[in-house]
Amino acid sequence: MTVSMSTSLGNLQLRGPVLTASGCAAAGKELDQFFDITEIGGIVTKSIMLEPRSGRPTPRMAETPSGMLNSIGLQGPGVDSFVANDLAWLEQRGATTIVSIAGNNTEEFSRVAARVRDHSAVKGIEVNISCPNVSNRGLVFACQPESAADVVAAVRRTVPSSMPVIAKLSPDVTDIVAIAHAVRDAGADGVSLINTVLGMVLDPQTLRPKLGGKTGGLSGPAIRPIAIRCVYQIRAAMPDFPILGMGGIRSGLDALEFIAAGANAVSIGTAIFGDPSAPMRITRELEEELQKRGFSSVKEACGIAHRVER
Amino acid sequence: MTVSMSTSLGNLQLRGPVLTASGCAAAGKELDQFFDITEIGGIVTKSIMLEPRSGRPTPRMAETPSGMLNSIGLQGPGVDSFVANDLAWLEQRGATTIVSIAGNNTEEFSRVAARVRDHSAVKGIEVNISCPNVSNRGLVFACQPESAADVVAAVRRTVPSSMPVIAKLSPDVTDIVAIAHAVRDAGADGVSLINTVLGMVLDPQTLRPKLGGKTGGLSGPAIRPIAIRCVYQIRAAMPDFPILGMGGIRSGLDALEFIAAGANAVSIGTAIFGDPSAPMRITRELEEELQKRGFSSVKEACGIAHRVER
Amino acid sequence: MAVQVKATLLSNRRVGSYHHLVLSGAGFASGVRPGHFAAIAVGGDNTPMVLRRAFSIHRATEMTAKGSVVELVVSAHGPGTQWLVAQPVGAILDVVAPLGRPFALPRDPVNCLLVAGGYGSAPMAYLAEELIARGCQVDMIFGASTESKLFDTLECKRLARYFEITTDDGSIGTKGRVSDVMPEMMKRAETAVVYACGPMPMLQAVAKVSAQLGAISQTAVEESMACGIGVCMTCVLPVIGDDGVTRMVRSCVDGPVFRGDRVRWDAVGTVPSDAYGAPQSGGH
Amino acid sequence: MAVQVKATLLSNRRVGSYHHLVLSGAGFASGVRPGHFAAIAVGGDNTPMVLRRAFSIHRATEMTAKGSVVELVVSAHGPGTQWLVAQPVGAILDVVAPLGRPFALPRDPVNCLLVAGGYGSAPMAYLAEELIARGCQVDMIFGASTESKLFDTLECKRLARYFEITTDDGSIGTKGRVSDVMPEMMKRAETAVVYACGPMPMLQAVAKVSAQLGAISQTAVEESMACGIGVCMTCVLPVIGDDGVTRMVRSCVDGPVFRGDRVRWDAVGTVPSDAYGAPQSGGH
Ligand SMILES: Cc1cc2nc3c(=O)[nH]c(=O)nc-3n(C[C@H](O)[C@H](O)[C@H](O)COP(=O)(O)OP(=O)(O)OC[C@H]3O[C@@H](n4cnc5c(N)ncnc54)[C@H](O)[C@@H]3O)c2cc1C
Ligand SMILES: Cc1cc2nc3c(=O)[nH]c(=O)nc-3n(C[C@H](O)[C@H](O)[C@H](O)COP(=O)(O)OP(=O)(O)OC[C@H]3O[C@@H](n4cnc5c(N)ncnc54)[C@H](O)[C@@H]3O)c2cc1C
Ligand SMILES: Cc1cc2nc3c(=O)[nH]c(=O)nc-3n(C[C@H](O)[C@H](O)[C@H](O)COP(=O)(O)O)c2cc1C
Ligand SMILES: Cc1cc2nc3c(=O)[nH]c(=O)nc-3n(C[C@H](O)[C@H](O)[C@H](O)COP(=O)(O)O)c2cc1C
Ligand code: FES
Ligand code: FES
Repeated sequence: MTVSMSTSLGNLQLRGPVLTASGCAAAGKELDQFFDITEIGGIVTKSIMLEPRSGRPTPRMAETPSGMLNSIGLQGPGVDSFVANDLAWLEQRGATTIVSIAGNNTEEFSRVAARVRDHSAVKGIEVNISCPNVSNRGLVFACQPESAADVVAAVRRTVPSSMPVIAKLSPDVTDIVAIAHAVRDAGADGVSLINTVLGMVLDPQTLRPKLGGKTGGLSGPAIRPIAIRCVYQIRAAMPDFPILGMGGIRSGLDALEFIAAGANAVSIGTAIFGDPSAPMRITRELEEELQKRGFSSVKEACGIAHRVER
Repeated sequence: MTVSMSTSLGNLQLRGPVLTASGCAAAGKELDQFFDITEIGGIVTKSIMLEPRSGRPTPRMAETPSGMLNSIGLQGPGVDSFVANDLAWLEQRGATTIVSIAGNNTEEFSRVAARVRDHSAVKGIEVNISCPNVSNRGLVFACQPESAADVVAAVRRTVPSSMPVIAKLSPDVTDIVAIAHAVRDAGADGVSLINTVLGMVLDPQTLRPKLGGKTGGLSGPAIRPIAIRCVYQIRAAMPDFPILGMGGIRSGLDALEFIAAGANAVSIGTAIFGDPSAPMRITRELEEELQKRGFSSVKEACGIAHRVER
Repeated sequence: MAVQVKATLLSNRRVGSYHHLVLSGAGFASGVRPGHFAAIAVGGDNTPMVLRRAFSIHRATEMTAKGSVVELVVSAHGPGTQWLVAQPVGAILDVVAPLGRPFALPRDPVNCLLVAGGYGSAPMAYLAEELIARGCQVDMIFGASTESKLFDTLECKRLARYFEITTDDGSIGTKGRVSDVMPEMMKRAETAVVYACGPMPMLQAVAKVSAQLGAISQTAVEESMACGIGVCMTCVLPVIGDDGVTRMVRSCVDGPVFRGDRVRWDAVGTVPSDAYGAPQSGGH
Repeated sequence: MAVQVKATLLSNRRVGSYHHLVLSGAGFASGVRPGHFAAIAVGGDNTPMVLRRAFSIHRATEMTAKGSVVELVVSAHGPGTQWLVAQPVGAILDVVAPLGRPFALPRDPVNCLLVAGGYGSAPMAYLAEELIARGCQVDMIFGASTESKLFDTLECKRLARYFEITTDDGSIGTKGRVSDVMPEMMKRAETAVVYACGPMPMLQAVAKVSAQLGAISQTAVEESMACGIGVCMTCVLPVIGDDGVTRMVRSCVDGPVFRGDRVRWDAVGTVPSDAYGAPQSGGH
């Protein structure tokens, strides 16, 4: 029996439930060496800002037990160059593309959204309100319901209602369910869960923060239990709200765990660094895991952890 | 050159900077088989409540990448039995004892504190306002500055001012510095950082939450970067506030990382499960790490990550 | 009292579906009784596995102060046990032993039935010898899903008066479960005490049949353990005390062996509402 | 174009302080030029190490479509490299190669000086052969903290016209740094192009001396890399482009080899305020 791997995030139809995570696949080109990027669910591009941006000082990463910290700081070429080069390439290549956008304020988010909304390659927008690699925690819009809602509402007003807008949330909050409600009420069509967890390591030689940016974002299998908890909490509170799940997925079984907890699709981040074919491999492994358990489709498994008896 | 290993948490003098973490050493007796518990900095006992308590259903633990989840749910014999058996044993044994207390409401915290305050074995009180293994997130008092302050103020009023009161905080908050300020203003003599991070895993067979309590607390090396970040944040914001640091410490170098980030002393939790001699081993390793770097005392290394040039 | 030792792997031999490991170290065989277990750190120096793995002690031999030997039977189940069975002879393992409360031995020479499921037979030969030394009659029933998952049958057959095998697939012995053949065996053998080690559902069935036939049962349970030494409270199950009160007791220090009629088998995995300290209303 | 292959470890030999690894796999030697690197997954199936480790390719030989060989020189630095050098012959390793931009070779037959620090000599024999094949004169300076941290000196001595060694402790060659002996060597050898591979401070000194003496330098930098394939932006350093603008460029795909006069050595580890996209006020 074949398993139907198609899924959807709101009105965004996806041929498969496995996408790349923003910032871990650039704009797909490099990964296309290792597998056909049009065969996975989609590419979520590195968060793009209005202006070119140099990012934070190096070192920008530290490996940690079963994870890593990064403090990239949203380095990127600015949205004009992104549209001219990356989006053009993605369109020509025919990959399902979700553009992740970021901004220093609500207006910047809108302006970036306005630049990409009409591009025919763009199938959805992920609004990164949760990047921890900013100089000021006040810029992590996803830390407060009000600022999260403001940004999402502005993006929602900017793009056509047919364009899915997914808000990417931070786990570094007291009540993630409240944030999810706020962004839904502001017009988000779904949430991405989770961005990295704020962390730090010291250099054993200097005993100073190892990262140039001092703090960084923790990702990888270490944070998977936190991510699963967030997905489960939001799915329990909002039974029909689309969820793109991520955080430490390394295998098809990990992906299944997210889907069972309530994710409609998943993104692969850090695992790509260890295995550039991970999104494709995980797609295949997930199909096997579903098949082994007698599921006929991804959709059938979605949220099954919440059902009382199977 | 020998390194002076003594340290202090407020007015609590400790012969060494390495203690056990609450819930990971019971009341010290079992560990005394593996090393002399009077030789380490101290024993922080399992959080004790007013009444006997059965805890949560099993399974109560799941191993995760470089960590584990637990959902013990504060099982314990109640404070009367604790005083009669555990404190009596600790006193007779001569171990430096910090009693961790918990309660379902402010009054219960006070009543538990009142039962242990006059016991001569008790050198300090750790107020566990951050256990994630409760049926209601509202019971994680450390999630809100007000409820955190209420509990701490009540305990502070109950015990003599000479008795150090340390508030144990949760990392699962938007702004841990605000919580630390709140408990300091309420009379805490210091903070313990961090309790476990709320997490979940599903059972790969049943695709339902693996733990009886569904969610659990994530501990172990996986969370160390989060803990270091919290210690660093609080030390940066409150240069002289005593910090007992914990979260994934497995070696003397890990302990040094906490001390450099600003901890005055550290607690060893999950590492004990993998190595019951861990607190003693880590004490020795820490001494070596300090010596290698030319420190003459623990105190000299404390907070060094914040100093501009060494 | 348990000790923590660096033990050397003297031998690692595949036996059916299992691996038989022989470890040599200082002091860790001293005081070992049948039913004790050992906890081993897995994964080596740089591992994501933070917890020890527990194994029944198959045999323990104290030789010199420095040279005692402990034998285990390991089923390669997940990453930790897979790592363990892949260790070469000469590997150094961090072992804590002996742990737990062993099987209680009868004061009088009575008829004993030893029931094992899968690797649950690991401690049985050792137990049988102790019982025989006390003048007991020893009979045995070993069950498994299939023939390769039986361990030590030759040795045990030699020690037992009556010896039976059941397998789920009928590949050897009677097709079925150990509890299916217990009643007849117990009648024939006039069993007074049943000793059992194996999966929880088997233990529950064994305890039930034993009680029905008026025998005492001693069951060695297998609960997930984080510490194995009594400090963490993960390994609890509801057990009725001498005072009739059900408590959530630690299987690592108060067990793993419990009297079968004292374990609230139906309630394992829950906290019965009449348990000591159970949530009264609204829960914890 | 890089490929990801399961390679077999054909040989693992200790050489001084290093290990010389020979790997066999499909297609990963094709297109390799001196200066390319390989990225290897470390730690095996169940490991806490989530990132690959990068190594300069020492030699690459394409044989059949299935049987190409890549050689590396590994210094056991931390847990990842310690695991790697402990792998037995026959081990299967997950390798991505070739990665990065190799050394640019001169069009004309000029005098080239190859400067290496520690395992930075790994690609030098290979590079020397390519240069010699183009009619270049090749001279070399190898430096290390101590004698055992020199690699491939015999082979390279054979290839070089002038060959010098420096060590920090004076255990062999001149006591001192490569940059100490460079000026004299470059004058004697009339060096036009300097190729360098080694630690960052050495590269900075090499670039400086080269510039002072009017030579072009090609430096292979070593920045921490999370992905090695250009998708993560961890491995950046400030490099001046043809347009005179400083950009934070990825050393894994735009490097690891850069012209020494283009790297803003003093600013490595920072984002210079005149860099493209640098924070204007208040910062990011
Ligand atoms: C008292 C006792 C005696 C045991 N005796 C034996 C024996 O003689 N031979 C043998 O092969 N096995 C025995 N086991 C089971 C053995 O401990 C598990 O198979 C082993 O822990 C699995 O580890 P893993 O890494 O392979 O599997 P994983 O499933 O990856 O383990 C993940 C976590 O769950 C725990 N866990 C998984 N399965 C079990 C289980 N069945 N029981 C307890 N904890 C588990 C592990 O300890 C670990 O912490 C015994 C268990 C207990 C508690
Ligand atoms: C382009 C390039 C070529 C290299 N060539 C060689 C070579 O030929 N031979 C050799 O022995 N080593 C080489 N290195 C260095 C090698 O990659 C590191 O020594 C190795 O990654 C250390 O891993 P570890 O687990 O042993 O150490 P750890 O310090 O535990 O590593 C932790 C993390 O930091 C990174 N890291 C640590 N040290 C370095 C370093 N010096 N450079 C880059 N990343 C580092 C690791 O990749 C890992 O992600 C090269 C590095 C680069 C970038
Ligand atoms: C190097 C790196 C860069 C990242 N950049 C971004 C980014 O630009 N935008 C964003 O929304 N998330 C970014 N993330 C977060 C990931 O998209 C993902 O949410 C997180 O890493 C958890 O997933 P993982 O554990 O699979 O990596 C980045 C993560 C890493 C490791
Ligand atoms: C099994 C277990 C039980 C715990 N019980 C308590 C407790 O009763 N009270 C408390 O304050 N913290 C408790 N904790 C949290 C630890 O004290 C510690 O804060 C946390 O585990 C992080 O440290 P670690 O990574 O070294 O374990 C418990 C942790 C574990 C793993
Ligand atoms: S396993 Fe920790 S108390 Fe039993
Ligand atoms: S290492 Fe990822 S971009 Fe260079």
